[in-house]
Amino acid sequence: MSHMTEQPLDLDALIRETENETCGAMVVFSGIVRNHHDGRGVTGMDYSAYGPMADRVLEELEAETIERFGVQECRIMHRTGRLEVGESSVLVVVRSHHRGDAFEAARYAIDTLKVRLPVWKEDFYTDGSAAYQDGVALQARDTGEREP
Amino acid sequence: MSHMTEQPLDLDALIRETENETCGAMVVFSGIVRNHHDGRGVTGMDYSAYGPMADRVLEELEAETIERFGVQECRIMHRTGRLEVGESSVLVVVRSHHRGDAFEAARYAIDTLKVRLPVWKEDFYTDGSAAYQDGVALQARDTGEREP
Amino acid sequence: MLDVEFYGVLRQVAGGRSVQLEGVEGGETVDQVLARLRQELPALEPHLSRLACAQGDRLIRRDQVIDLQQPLVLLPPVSGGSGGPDTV
Amino acid sequence: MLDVEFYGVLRQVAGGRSVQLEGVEGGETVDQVLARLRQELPALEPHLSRLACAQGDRLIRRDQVIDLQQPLVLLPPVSGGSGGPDTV
Repeated sequence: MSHMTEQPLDLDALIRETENETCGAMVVFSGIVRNHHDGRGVTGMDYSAYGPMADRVLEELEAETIERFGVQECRIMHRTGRLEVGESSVLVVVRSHHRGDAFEAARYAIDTLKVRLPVWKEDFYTDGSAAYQDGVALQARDTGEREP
Repeated sequence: MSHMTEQPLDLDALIRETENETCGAMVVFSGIVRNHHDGRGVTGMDYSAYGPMADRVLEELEAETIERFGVQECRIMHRTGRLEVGESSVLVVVRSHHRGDAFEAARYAIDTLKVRLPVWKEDFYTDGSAAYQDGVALQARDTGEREP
Repeated sequence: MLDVEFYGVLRQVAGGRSVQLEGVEGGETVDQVLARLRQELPALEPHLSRLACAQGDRLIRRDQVIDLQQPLVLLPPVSGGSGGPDTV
Repeated sequence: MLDVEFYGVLRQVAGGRSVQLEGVEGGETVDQVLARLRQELPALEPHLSRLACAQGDRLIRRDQVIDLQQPLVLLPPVSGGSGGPDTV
């Protein structure tokens, strides 16, 4: 299963992929390009990724989220390329027996994605300028670094 | 806008209704009929509601959630009638500038719904029997009671 | 005369969706009406402590006076969403 | 010779997607390679403290030895999802 795509994200597809009759709760998080950043008008964004690592990071984050919160399903997809305001850049879908676990797991997945996933975004502003957003220094999962 | 329906819940419709270009985060909660309850196999459920009050409770809960968490959008729909395993009985959609608020608001909305919404469910078990699930005593919003 | 409506498990307990309660007078409180109802339908007894009462689209407290023009609605513990109350 | 690849804002800083670094020898660590790179591209200096390094699909630490067979990838602070790092 892919985790990075240049195509518009398909929530219905992720919902179908994660169907599980034992689960009473589903929580979805969608990160969406908004029309402002730091007080400036935004017309769109370009997301770039370091592909070989990005896919592995999301696959491992899905498995880690399932194990850590005891949830049944976790799927994460992130989009790259040019996105317009209102388009979704990332989707997290979690299913579990209990709703508390589903909320906590989805929150953990998106919070962790933001410090582990090698993705960068360049804002396009309404005044015609563009700039890379600053971010947070990339963090490895404890076990994620190559052994010396 | 209606909040109670006998038709299958339409997540795409709620997502469209809540579109808001200022929002960078959307959180969805879906409550789904699962195939077990208290260790017994479940084949479906029948949801019944006290309609006049249920619609008002959800409308007020949307407004309260928006105000309390400072989020931009909150939509809640609950289904009634006979549902099969895997079908959604309730949807909560929240949109906000920041993801933390969206998660907290969605969690509050579903937690509060479960103590304020006059809805009951009857489980149908794989052995052919049926029983109303016990629940929690209905709570009024502080301001929700008729003045004497 | 007052219409009393039942929801959820109370329909099984009462054996129907509603009853007509004779003899209720203007000025009676919810508590007083429930006391009459307990005599008519003793099977309701174990449910009385955990049920909520409504008229129209609002809950009413036990010490409030009944409006004879609209039904008194008895609402047992609720279970919206999915799963049990502490789960989903 | 070692290929060094840039991502995000580093592409603007370095003026391209990659450079070829001459003279790198077997056994050198990431730190040693970054010191060579700083001499070639002084504009990278303010970014060096906050960037992460990878080879293949794994991050590597500054004290690890470079594999000369694959590019060294320089990854500036990340901003996945939407909004800023503390928001969305």
